[in-house]
Amino acid sequence: MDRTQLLIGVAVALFSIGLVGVVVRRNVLVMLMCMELMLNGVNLSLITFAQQTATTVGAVVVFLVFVVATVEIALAIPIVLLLVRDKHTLDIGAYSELRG
Amino acid sequence: MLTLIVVLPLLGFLLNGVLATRLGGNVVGNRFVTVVGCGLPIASFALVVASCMALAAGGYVPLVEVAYRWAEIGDGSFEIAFYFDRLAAVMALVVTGVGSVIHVYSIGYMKDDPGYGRFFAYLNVFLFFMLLLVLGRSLLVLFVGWEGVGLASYLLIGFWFDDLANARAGKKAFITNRVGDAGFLLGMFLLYTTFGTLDMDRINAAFGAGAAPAVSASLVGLLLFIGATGKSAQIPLHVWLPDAMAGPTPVSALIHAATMVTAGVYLVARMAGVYVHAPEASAVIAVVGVTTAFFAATIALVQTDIKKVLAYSTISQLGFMFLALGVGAYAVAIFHVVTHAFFKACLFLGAGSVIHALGGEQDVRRMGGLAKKIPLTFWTFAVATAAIAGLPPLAGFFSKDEILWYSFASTRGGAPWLWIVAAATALMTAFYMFRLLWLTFLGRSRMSAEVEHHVHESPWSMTGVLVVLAVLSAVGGFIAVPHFLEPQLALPAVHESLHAAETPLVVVSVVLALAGLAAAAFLFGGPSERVERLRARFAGVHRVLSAKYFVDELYARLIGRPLVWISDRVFLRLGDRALLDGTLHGMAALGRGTGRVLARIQTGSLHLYAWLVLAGIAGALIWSSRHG
Amino acid sequence: MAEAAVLNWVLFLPLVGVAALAVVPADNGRLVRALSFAVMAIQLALVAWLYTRFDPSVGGLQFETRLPWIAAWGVSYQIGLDGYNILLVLMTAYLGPLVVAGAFTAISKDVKLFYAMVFLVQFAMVGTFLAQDLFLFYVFWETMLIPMFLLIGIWGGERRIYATLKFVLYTAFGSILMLAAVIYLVWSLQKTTGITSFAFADLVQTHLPLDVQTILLAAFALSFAIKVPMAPLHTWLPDAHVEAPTAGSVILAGVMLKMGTYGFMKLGFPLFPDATRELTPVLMSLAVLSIVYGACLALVQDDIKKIIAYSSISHLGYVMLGLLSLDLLGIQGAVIQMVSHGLVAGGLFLMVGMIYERCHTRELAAYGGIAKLLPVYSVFFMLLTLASVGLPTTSGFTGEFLVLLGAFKAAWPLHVAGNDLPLVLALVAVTGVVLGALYMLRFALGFLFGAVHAPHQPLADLGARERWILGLIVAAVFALGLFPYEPMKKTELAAKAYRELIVTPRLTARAP
Amino acid sequence: MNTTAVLTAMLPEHLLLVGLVVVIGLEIAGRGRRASLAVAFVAVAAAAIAATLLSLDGYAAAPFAGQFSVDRSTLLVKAMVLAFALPVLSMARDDFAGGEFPALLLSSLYGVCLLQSADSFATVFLGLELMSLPVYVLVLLAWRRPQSAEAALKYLVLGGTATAMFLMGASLLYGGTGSLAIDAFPRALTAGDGLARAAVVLVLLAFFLKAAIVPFHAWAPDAYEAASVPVTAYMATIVKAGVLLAALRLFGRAQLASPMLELVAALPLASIVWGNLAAMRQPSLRRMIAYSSIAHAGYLFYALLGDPAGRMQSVAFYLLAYGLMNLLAFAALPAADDDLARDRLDNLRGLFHRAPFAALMLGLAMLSLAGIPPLPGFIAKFLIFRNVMTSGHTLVAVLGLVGSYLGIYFYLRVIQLMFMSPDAHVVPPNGRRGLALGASVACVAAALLVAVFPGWVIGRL
Amino acid sequence: MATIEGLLRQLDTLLLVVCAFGALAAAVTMLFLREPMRVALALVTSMILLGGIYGLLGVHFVAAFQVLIYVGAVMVFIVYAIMLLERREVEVRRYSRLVVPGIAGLVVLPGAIVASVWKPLPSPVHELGDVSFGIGAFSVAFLTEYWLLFELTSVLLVAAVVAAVAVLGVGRKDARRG
Repeated sequence: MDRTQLLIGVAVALFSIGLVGVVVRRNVLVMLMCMELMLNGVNLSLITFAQQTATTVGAVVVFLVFVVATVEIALAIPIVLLLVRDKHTLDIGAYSELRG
Repeated sequence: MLTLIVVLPLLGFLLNGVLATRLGGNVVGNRFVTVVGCGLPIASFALVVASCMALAAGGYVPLVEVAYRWAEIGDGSFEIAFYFDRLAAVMALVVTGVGSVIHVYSIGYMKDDPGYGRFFAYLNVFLFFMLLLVLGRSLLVLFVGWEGVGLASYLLIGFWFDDLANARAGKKAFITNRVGDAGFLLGMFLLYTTFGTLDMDRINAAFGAGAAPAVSASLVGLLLFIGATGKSAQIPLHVWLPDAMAGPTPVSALIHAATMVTAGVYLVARMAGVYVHAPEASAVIAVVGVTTAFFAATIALVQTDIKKVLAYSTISQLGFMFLALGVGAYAVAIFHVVTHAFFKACLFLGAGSVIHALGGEQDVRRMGGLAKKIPLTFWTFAVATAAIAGLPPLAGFFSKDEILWYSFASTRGGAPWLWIVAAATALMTAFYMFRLLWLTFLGRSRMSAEVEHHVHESPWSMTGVLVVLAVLSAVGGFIAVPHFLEPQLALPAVHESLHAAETPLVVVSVVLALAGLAAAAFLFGGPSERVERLRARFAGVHRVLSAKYFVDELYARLIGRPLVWISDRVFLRLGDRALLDGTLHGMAALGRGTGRVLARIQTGSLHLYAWLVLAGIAGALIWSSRHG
Repeated sequence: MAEAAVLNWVLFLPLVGVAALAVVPADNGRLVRALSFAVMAIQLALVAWLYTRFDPSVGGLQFETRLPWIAAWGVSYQIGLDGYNILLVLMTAYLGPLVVAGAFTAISKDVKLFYAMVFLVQFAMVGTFLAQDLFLFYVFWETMLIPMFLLIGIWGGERRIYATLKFVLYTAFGSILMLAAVIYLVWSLQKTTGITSFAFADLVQTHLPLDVQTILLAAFALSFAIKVPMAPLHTWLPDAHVEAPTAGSVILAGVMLKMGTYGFMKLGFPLFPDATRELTPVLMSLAVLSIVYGACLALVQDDIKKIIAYSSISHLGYVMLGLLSLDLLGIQGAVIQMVSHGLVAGGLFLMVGMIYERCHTRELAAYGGIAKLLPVYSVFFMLLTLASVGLPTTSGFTGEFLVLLGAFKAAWPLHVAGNDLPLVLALVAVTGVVLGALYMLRFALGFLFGAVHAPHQPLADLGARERWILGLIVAAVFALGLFPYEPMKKTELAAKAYRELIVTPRLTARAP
Repeated sequence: MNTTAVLTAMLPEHLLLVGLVVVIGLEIAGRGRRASLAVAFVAVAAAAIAATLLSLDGYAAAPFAGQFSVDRSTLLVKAMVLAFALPVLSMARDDFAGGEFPALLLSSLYGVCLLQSADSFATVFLGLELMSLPVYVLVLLAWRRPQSAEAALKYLVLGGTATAMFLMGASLLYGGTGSLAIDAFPRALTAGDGLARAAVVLVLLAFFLKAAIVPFHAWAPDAYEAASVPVTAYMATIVKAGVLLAALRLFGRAQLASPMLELVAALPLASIVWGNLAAMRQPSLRRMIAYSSIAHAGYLFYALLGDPAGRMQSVAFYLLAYGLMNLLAFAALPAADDDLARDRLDNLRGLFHRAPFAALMLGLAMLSLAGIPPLPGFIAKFLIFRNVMTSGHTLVAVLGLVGSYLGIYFYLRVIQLMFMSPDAHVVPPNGRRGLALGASVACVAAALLVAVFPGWVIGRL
Repeated sequence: MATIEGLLRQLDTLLLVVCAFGALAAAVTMLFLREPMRVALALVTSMILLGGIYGLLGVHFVAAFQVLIYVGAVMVFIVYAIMLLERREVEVRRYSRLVVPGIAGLVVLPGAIVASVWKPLPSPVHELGDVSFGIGAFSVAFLTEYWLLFELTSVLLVAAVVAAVAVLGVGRKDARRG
């Protein structure tokens, strides 16, 4: 097992853990962090492949991902604030009024 | 000219039907109705006579007149054409002649009826269809008339429709006829399929050509005969005629005695060309005919409604005619049609006169001793009775005697046992007719006082007609119809060996007639306990007879109720509602249910949504790594 | 060429009517009614003129218009008159004004919308008959649904929602499968011959293997059989009829049901002749089943509209029988029977509507002795009843007689050859004649005769308008019964062509 | 790269950008009440016109090699999408006062346009984000009830997941081919190795999620219901169009092979059935539209089964018909003081007697969405299913048609409520609806054009 | 000398492995820690370790960005949010009802991806970490070849700002409504 496989494995694992985290954790903030984790996984694999193929574009995309990740959090946190102001809890379970 | 014969009554129908009913707002009075309603039939009678002249002048070459082409499909062509030969001439004369006098009779009879115009309209339309039937060249035209007269009788039976019973009787008549017509249709189809034409002269010719016909004549014959049984009230389709007496009496006389019911006879005679090649069919006809004659006569023995008695006697007489047809004596059958038209019309009109006189009373048990009060009616009625009973030298004697003779001796299926049954029937005929005569006119009166008070002789328009018909039924026998028809409808050969028996048989039949007379005189002329004793002795038989052998009940049990039951329970409830709609609603419910379930999956929990995504990805990846 | 233009006018006149209605003030009921009637009358006049101009000695299309519509798929706007549709178009146009006039007093709610919907239905129906391009046909075929959906759903009886949904969903299901079949058919034509076209003329050239033909025919047949309707696909009809307003019932019974039989005649059978010949026993049995089944059910109904509805099932069974008999007599009879049933059933529904306006009930038991109360009404009713029973001199007789004769004529040789099924079916069909008389006279008996009783007495007899409507229908009925020669000449060549198309095998070994 | 090429090629985007800047300027200047909407309208209209003209001119250029390129068809679809935005803007006046809505709409539109001419995954990625991020906020912007925030969060989290999936796929592809250009994608589609396949699957599923295909659809109903009418309209038409066209840009070129094929056949079919069935008993109009849009996404992805030549055409035509009718439905929807009341289907009872025109328009829209002839929806469906069948997937096509049959009922239900049910006694508010009326008229006119001359329209696409 | 080279390389690899598994471990703990704050710390750890990996791979500037943007900006943001909300935080149960299927997914999903990815991973053109392009090369590429992306990022940021402002505005409106 060479480094690439190792890193890709880790990357995939991070991605999956992030997704699973969104599924299993109840705390909204934790879920957001898990989303971030997913993006980190993506980043890792991008960098690995950039190294692998000796091209810069991967790194460029990683840079874009940074930006997007930041923006998503920057939007998510205020929304969470709104939610909490209404329900006084971070438990996502409390936010399932739209259904059917 | 032939077309005109047919069209005139139609014209009368249209005029009266539109102007003299509420459809046109009753714009014309009864006088107009009378003139149109009677004038036009008489006119067409005149035309018929004229046509006969023409026929004779033309050396009896059939006159053919094409009105127009109804349809032309592929190589098949259907024309509305009229055909006038000896047979048609005889029938047309009877129809228009008797028809006209009955129209005249109706003037008096229906005088005060609110539906005067409607009545004459119906009578005219009946005449129109009857003439179509008689003069039609092709079976199609005949069938049009055939159904048409059925319609007319339906309307006339139900003429007084306020009483549902009358309307129901009309419906019964129509339906029963329809059953027969189904057979008739099949016969037509078979003929058309085989010969590519429905013109009866052509078909007869085709069979006559001898070249082994492509289809069994007997099959055709039987199918057509089914139609005939319907129209001419033969077993098993005889049930409608007695109920048909619900109509006004002139109707009974015209349609249900003189003309329409003989259409079946006419049909068979008209298709003689087929039947001469159809011994099996002929045999069936003979048997059915004689059976009908016998049973109808037995029923007639115990009926107490004056018109019912006449109705069953009509059925019985028709049976005689079919017997004649069955043994190949077509001309004789037609002969009997003619004479029967005379005396039966006379009888019915006489009965009508009686009913008219008694203000609607029809039960002979509440009559009696009318002879003195309405003598003219009585005498005419008596003559007609004698005629039907077959007393020489009255009309009935000749025709019935020839029928008996051929049923005995014809080489085309004549047989002694046929003669025996027929003779027995003749005996009964004489008996019940004289019974009727006695109960109605002789003996002491059994009427309630005030009825008796009102009894009066009918107006001349009715009695005159009675006289005419009485005369005809007296001398009608001397019109040698069979000889007139001989060239067209040859009489069957008789077994040489039996020639000797001819005279004895005549004697026997006369004796039988007299015996019937005597028996009636003995039973009903004397004190009534004789009858009582007899009835007591044969109580069971009496019940069966007066219940008409329970045929109506039987049909209801076997056909009517099961049909309704199946339609309602099996088809409607089980089929439509349970199975078909059930499936439908089931599927609809399934869809709705699924929708509800799917909507419930949408719990609103983000976890679930995310998990769906996760599962989706995993599933898709696994699938794709497995395949391809 | 003028005729072609007129034909287009005939087709689009109802749309013009809709446009006109859109601008008319809604409160002015008289104007709305007059306008609607005028439009329909003009349409009838135009059609009548075309009928006279129609040359029976020319086979195929006349007054044809063909314009590319969706060129990429070979879809074209192609309409024209031929022997198949001329009588039906004439009948549709003939019923139009009567339907409109019949609704003058019956409809007081949303009058404008009502007549607009009637116009749309008329447009779609005429279009369906005239269309000579499968895509166009399908478009019109489906377009019919929606205005009918509204007609029943808005102006119908108590259970109208159920009835109308049942009607639409039932019909739409057939249409969906038909659509699939249409696509497949066109595709296979494209593959086998390279022609991309929806024109009937081209489509009848397709050569398909038997199994494909069978499947496609099944898809088409399902859709058509639902419209006809043939038992056992008929259950939508009684509900739709009972709940629909009079005009709706008249359109439904008068014209829309003919769509199914016309579809079979024009498309279903000619497109897949081999499959048709294969399936004839099944289809014929279904046809006869419908005859008897419908009649038996009509016998036990106590809702007068339902009686007529079920009688329609029975009568259209004759049409199918005639079409399947493949005998000229039968085919011609079927065409006449279509028209006849349109007139008779339409007339009867109109009459039911008239009595309903007066008495507000459809219970047969509620009536009796109408002949005493409404003599004129009863006269017309009797005439139409007799026509429905198929009494000679009425159109009903012409149709039934020819159909049965044709069926028998076709069946007899087969019977001689040893195949008895057709003959048996023909015999059973003949019993339908008796059953028909049975249920119609039962109806007339309880309705017209007997002791007088009816709700909301005293009743006013028919007014002039109603007399005119019924008079015209009855006149047509008798005209068709006494003088069918002319109309049948117009359709003869088409009938022959239809027969040819089906009896000539058109199989191919290789699948497309 | 020469400046003119950049300016012309990206003219629509630039116009949108200008509009955005102006709107923000107005906001900062604090006088962005009504004006900002007008500005946005003008900007979008200008962009649409520009795109149309360029497309008619047959303009094609690639100012940023390998990142961004335009040609006739891309410009045309841009024009279409931008044109869709006009009704959305004109029906937004009652719901949105401030400048946020136009600003967000403009930036989102910018993303949509970008998607249409993206040549590398990086650009696609940015386009997707740029399209979605503002919508997350738009969902809760009207802020009529706290649930909006909940919906927005759900949408955001799942949208983020979609982004992550897309990037993961892209990165794997990158690893395989060493480039992120989408020209490499068709090869990957047909390539057999697992890496490429996994990549393709992840990308496809990302698009499925954005377009709400079962089982990735769950966010849609909540988001649609919580959003206000214009936003729902925007999501249902323009976002969907953007996603679909982008997906087409990736998947549209090559013939699909086995594993992909089943995915593209099965999941859309599932969402056709699911959407149509789930929509049956919805009490909320927007939620019903959401499910219907799920079903329509299914039909749209069906187009990928057809042969490559016709895909663009069929999808574009479908989006045109579908978008027009959806917009018509929302534009014709009568106003109400209470958003919830406006959203409740029951309040449409007897609408025909209150507002005949609105009822007729809504009815038309429903029928067309149900795919009933002769309305455009039918021709669109026909086009798609025809392509599917003619490329040999008969069974799939038939199943799809049957699935579409399931949908007829709930569309008819709306008509039934409006025309056949007794009046709901809702007091109509006295809001001026001139703009919305104009919008609906425009939609109807366009729809009629499409219905009467479909051949002409198809020829242009 | 060579030995030192080799030793360094060994060390390099060792560090890489350590970082990788460290990041992984930190990520896994995120699933189980109760306190959001601790989760945040775990995330930070894993991020820093990733940054380390980047560094070891020679992409130093990305590593820098990783630390700066993520740890510096995002996580601080999150941590603020946590601290802001913790106070009024009532007891939050840790796991959702779907914990079991979720954990199952933890096994299945990476399995699925790795299974399909593992085999065909391209064999390295050259050993990882050899090509190390510094900020220079990167920024050049960024400003020439990927200029468009740069512009677009700016648009994105503008949109993001507007969006954030809008949300805050909504919050204000909500507060006013009470």
